[in-house]
Amino acid sequence: MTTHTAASPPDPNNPNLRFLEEVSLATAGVSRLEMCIQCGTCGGSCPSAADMDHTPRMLFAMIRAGMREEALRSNTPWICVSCYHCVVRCPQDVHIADVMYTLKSMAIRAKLYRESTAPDFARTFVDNIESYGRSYEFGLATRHYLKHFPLRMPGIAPMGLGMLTKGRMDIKPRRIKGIGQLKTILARAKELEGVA
Amino acid sequence: MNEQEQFEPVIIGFTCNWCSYRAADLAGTARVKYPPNIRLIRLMCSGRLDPTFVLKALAGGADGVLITGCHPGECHYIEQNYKALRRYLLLQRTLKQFGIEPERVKLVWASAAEGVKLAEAITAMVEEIRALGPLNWRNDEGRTTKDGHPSSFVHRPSSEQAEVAA
Amino acid sequence: MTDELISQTPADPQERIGVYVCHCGTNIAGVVDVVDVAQWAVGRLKHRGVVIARDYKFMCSSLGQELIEKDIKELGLTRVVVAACSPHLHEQTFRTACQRAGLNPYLCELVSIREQVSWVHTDRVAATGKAKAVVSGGVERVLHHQPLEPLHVPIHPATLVVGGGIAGIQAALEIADAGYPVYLVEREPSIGGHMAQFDKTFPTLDCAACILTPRMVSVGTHPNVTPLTWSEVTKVDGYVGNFTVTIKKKARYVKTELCTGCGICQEKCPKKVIDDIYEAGLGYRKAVYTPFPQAVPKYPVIDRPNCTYFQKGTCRACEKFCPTGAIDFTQKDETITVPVGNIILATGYDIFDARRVSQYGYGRLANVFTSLEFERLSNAAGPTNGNIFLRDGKTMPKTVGVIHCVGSRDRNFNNYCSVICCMQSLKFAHLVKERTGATVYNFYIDMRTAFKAYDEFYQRVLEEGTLFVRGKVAEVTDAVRLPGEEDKLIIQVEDTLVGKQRRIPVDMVILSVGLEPRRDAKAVAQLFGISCSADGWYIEKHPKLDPVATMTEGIFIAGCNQGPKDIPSSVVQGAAAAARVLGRIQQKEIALEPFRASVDEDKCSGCRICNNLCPFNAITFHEDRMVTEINPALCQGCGTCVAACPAGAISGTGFSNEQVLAQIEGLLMLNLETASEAVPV
Amino acid sequence: MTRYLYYPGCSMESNAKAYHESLLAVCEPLGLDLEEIRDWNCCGATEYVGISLTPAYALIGRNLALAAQQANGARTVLAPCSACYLNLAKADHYMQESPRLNERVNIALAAGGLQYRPGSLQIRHLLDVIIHDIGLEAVKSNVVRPLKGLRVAPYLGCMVPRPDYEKRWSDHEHPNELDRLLKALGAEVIDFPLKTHCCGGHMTHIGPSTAFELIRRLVQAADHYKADMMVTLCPMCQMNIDGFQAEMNRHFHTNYHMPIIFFTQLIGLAFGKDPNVLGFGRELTDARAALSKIGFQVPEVVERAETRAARRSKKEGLPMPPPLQRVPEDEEADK
Repeated sequence: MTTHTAASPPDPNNPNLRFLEEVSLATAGVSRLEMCIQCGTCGGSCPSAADMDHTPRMLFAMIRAGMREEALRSNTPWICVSCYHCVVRCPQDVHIADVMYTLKSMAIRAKLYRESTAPDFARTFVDNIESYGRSYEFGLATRHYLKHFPLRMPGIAPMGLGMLTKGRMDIKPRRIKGIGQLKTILARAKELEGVA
Repeated sequence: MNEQEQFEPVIIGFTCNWCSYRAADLAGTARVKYPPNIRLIRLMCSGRLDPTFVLKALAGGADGVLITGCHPGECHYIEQNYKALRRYLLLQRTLKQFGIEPERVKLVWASAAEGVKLAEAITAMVEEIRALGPLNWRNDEGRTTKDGHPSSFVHRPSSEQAEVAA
Repeated sequence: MTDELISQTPADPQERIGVYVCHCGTNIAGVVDVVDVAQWAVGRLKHRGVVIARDYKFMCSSLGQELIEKDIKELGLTRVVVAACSPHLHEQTFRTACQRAGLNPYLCELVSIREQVSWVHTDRVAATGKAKAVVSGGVERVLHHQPLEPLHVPIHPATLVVGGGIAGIQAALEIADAGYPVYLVEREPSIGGHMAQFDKTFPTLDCAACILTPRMVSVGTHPNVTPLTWSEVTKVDGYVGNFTVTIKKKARYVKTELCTGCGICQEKCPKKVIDDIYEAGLGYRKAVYTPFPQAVPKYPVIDRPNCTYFQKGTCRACEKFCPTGAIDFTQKDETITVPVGNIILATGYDIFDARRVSQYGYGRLANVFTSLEFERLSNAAGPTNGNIFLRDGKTMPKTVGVIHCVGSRDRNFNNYCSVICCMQSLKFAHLVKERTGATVYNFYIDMRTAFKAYDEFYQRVLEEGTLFVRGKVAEVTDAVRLPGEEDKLIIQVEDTLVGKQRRIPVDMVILSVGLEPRRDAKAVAQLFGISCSADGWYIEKHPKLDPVATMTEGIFIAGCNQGPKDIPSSVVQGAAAAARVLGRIQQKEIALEPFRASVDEDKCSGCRICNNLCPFNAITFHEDRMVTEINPALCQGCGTCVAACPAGAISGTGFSNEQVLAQIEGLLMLNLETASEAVPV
Repeated sequence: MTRYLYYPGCSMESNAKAYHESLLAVCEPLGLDLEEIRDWNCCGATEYVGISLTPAYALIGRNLALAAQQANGARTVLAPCSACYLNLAKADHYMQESPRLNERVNIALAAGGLQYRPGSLQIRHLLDVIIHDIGLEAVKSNVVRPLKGLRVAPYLGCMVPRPDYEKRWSDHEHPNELDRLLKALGAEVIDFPLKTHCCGGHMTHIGPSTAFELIRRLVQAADHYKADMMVTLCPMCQMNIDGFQAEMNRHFHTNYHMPIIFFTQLIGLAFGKDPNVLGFGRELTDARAALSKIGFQVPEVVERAETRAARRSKKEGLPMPPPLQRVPEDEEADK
């Protein structure tokens, strides 16, 4: 697949001009990002667009323009709720949701996204999985809400209590038997990804 | 002949007058580059492809044969390319029986607009055949060259150059 | 098969071959050592009959051609090989040159060393080597060429036009006006096509009926035109100049010789049917009907599956009230055959089924309309008498959204641009404004207003205050989210020029749906022996230089069956196809390339393997003699039967087995190996 | 009984226990033989892929590898949770599409002594299996207590009908499968326009105001259509709409009360199962009032005016286009 960065003067020393290609390569499957015709189907379909810094379409234009920093600082990928409305409606079959995941991981690595709630939530969630092999809602919720939403605690406490009393939340984590095997697999995967 | 020298396969390509020959023309007009190892023959339709042609080419020293035609459903003779497809599949089986790698014969659909695609297919095929090595399958009726190598002359543009110069 | 494998090209030193290598300025000479190629040809291919080889700056120039002519005359050349550009460019040029010098034109072979050598390779040595192989292939092949004469077939002066829309009407009128007979076949009860459904036509806003009806009348009453409505072509036999077409005339159940078109039967018929075709499903007709008042011909038809008498055995209201006794329930379908020389297909298009884009709610949300429905709404002869009303049939919308590109430019549906939608959407905006004063939004991806006076129309609609939003609409919903959205349709879209998502409440949504090939386009293509693209559009002989001819001689296409287009372009194509046909008719006969297959009856074993292979029905089997015969006028020269014949009884001129096998040998330069033994160099 | 490899996913053991319990209760009458994948791990939800690609797919890959090992003839992995279903399906799909990803995931798996050949399993959602393998006829034949009078809003959420790699659903926007199933159970099903809209996903935890707005839209629309309850097939959707409804109401100063339960719970009721084994009562937004309509003992009867949206008479105005044929004729006739 060939991808081209848009109009900017060709400067082989400017890595930002390869940004689109870079994003494309880091995405699962074929991203088709270079096929975007800027029609706005994604931005129109997005249920959370109102809270985004940029609509997905604008973000793609920025990627094309090589605006690496601005793109990775955008809150847009973090507001994406993975509803896949844009994905199935996109007239060019761009794999928008997957590109959003790619941008999140690139932003984490480049340490460019300033807001910490979303990355922290993801990190804690993943840490739990890496330790137990299963998600651990009680641990996740208590840790996350104490750190990021202390003011929500009074409001959310009855719900948490309800979840506990109605048997919908375990206080202790569940651990899979093959956690050692899983850890080995994930360690190797991280090596391959270069994030070990 | 130097063993280290890169093996240059010879490939005969069959094209149809309406799509793939025009694709080859388009590759030219657009100056798309591909290796010179392929030599094309124009037929009116891929349906004209007699399996004999392919066997003749392989027996005569070609290392591979590329069959090309209009995309299924776009044949200018309505549906004759489907017949080419059927013959191609049959041919692959026959080749296997002869002990020839079926990958030496390829079928590629290329519309008149797909010059780049055709060029890419040719490039890929040359590399594949290069990896397979020389075929050396031919009937030998008085065909060996002076150095005793059955296909050296045909295969090596460089040695051919030398011979002409001589 | 084995025979041919071991057979060596018979050397035919009797032939005298000239080889001409073109420099094409530096186009070829820049990469290929043309001088070396020429010297090599005359040196190494001498034993193959090459008596002269020349290189020249531009072989196709008149001086270059004269060089060949001179050699033919002075050196007595019997074969010519030109190594230059693609045969698709200059094959005819060099054939004509040979002919001028008295050599049969088919004894000339043009091989490409430009498109297939110098333009695609960079290594001079390798490119020169390949050029030699290509020349050698040409020399071997030309040895097996035979002198051929073009085929001449007479042209029947009548023409069949299939499809009575504006393209077909135009074509029929042009030919009829020139004095030749035309059969105009239309499967609906009236000619007129989609254009008859429209209200206004862009960009001039002429009333469609006002400009179309006179044409319909002219073609319907023209002494040279036989209109065959309510009819379909069922079979096509024969070949260019001499087709025999079988046409089914469906029973009208109305004696046309008695009917005066008074319309009383339609008034009295008790059975109301939703009119899916002419009224786009938005209005009703009766079981006996003419689709619209200006229909040509004026005679109605009885729609048998919906007629109470035919279904239940009683009623006959139409018969009772008909003042001239024209109703005839006993009529049967009738089949006629007509001889024609040429055929023009103007079979039109279908519209994209908007229900497939489920997020736009068509079919679920009442006030979402398609463009064709809107044409009927705004048409004074339509179900609302030209009032633009909501689906309730009485409320005028205060806000209207027009959505462009519905089903077009979308990989989920059709990837192509439907060409007419931008202009039709602008027309709708104008009509809504003019008739209702409503606020109109147009939602577009790109505004495509190419062609004369189109962009000016866009300017005019801008001036009128239509609000344009650049963005492909994401969804149309009736789910209320914000105040002010109650009882509205909400259009949710990213206004891409603002960079924000907007929700725009409207009363009516018009979907500007794209054009698609007719649902039966492939079957029709097969019937006439022409080809379709994967989408289903008919393929023209050349996309630029031969847009109305097809690969099948004598069959032409016009209008939207070749791809989406507007009325002016359809009319142009109708006229162009007519001009091509008239040219044929006036020549009285046509010369065909003599590349045809023929059967050697002595070799034919009567196995019939080839019988079903021919897509042009050129092959017939003679039971009496147990041999197969190929009709040279029907044969298009594809060669499939040649390749299939197990007895080798079929040969194809121009592309014979000998020619191709020899070319293979030449390309592999097998002939060089025996050079020293065969003929002393 | 048809055997399926069963991937429950973390939610089924915790917040979506009601889903799990009711599913197990209806397996037998539905003829489902579920064999749990041994020692399965979390699918990573929507979080892991946003951190790094290969580990996220290796995490899913372990489940696929375990399932393939255990397959023994069964090729279908059945997942009741939307996110799990999508993650498993997506990993299989992208490993087929991208040789690079496939290679990396398998190198990682090999470190744990596992391997997975993409395409060797079919990943399917529970609803798909019920509709297409079991069939509505079989469902109907088990209905002993039709849910007559219960007005439900079918709610699928996002990740089951989209992106739909295998084209198993009738539509991405307005699929009819859940509607048809609920109709087969005898319920009154509204044409819920937001049936595949988003519940907010994990945004309830990271961007609450964004999430509350999405929850409000759904609850408001269901209320607008006078639904007694929403019916879902996704643990995340249930959790957000059920658990966060109170907080959402406080956020917007609204007073909605829209219960949401799992479709398997309704299947159980219609099949005459004891409500106590179907996980009722675990919901935080009380569903008792709604259930009282179909004859369950509840403390107090909540009256609900049966005011339907006025329908346009068929004869009036201009005709509508017929629906695109997606539902088999015979089923339509049953309505």
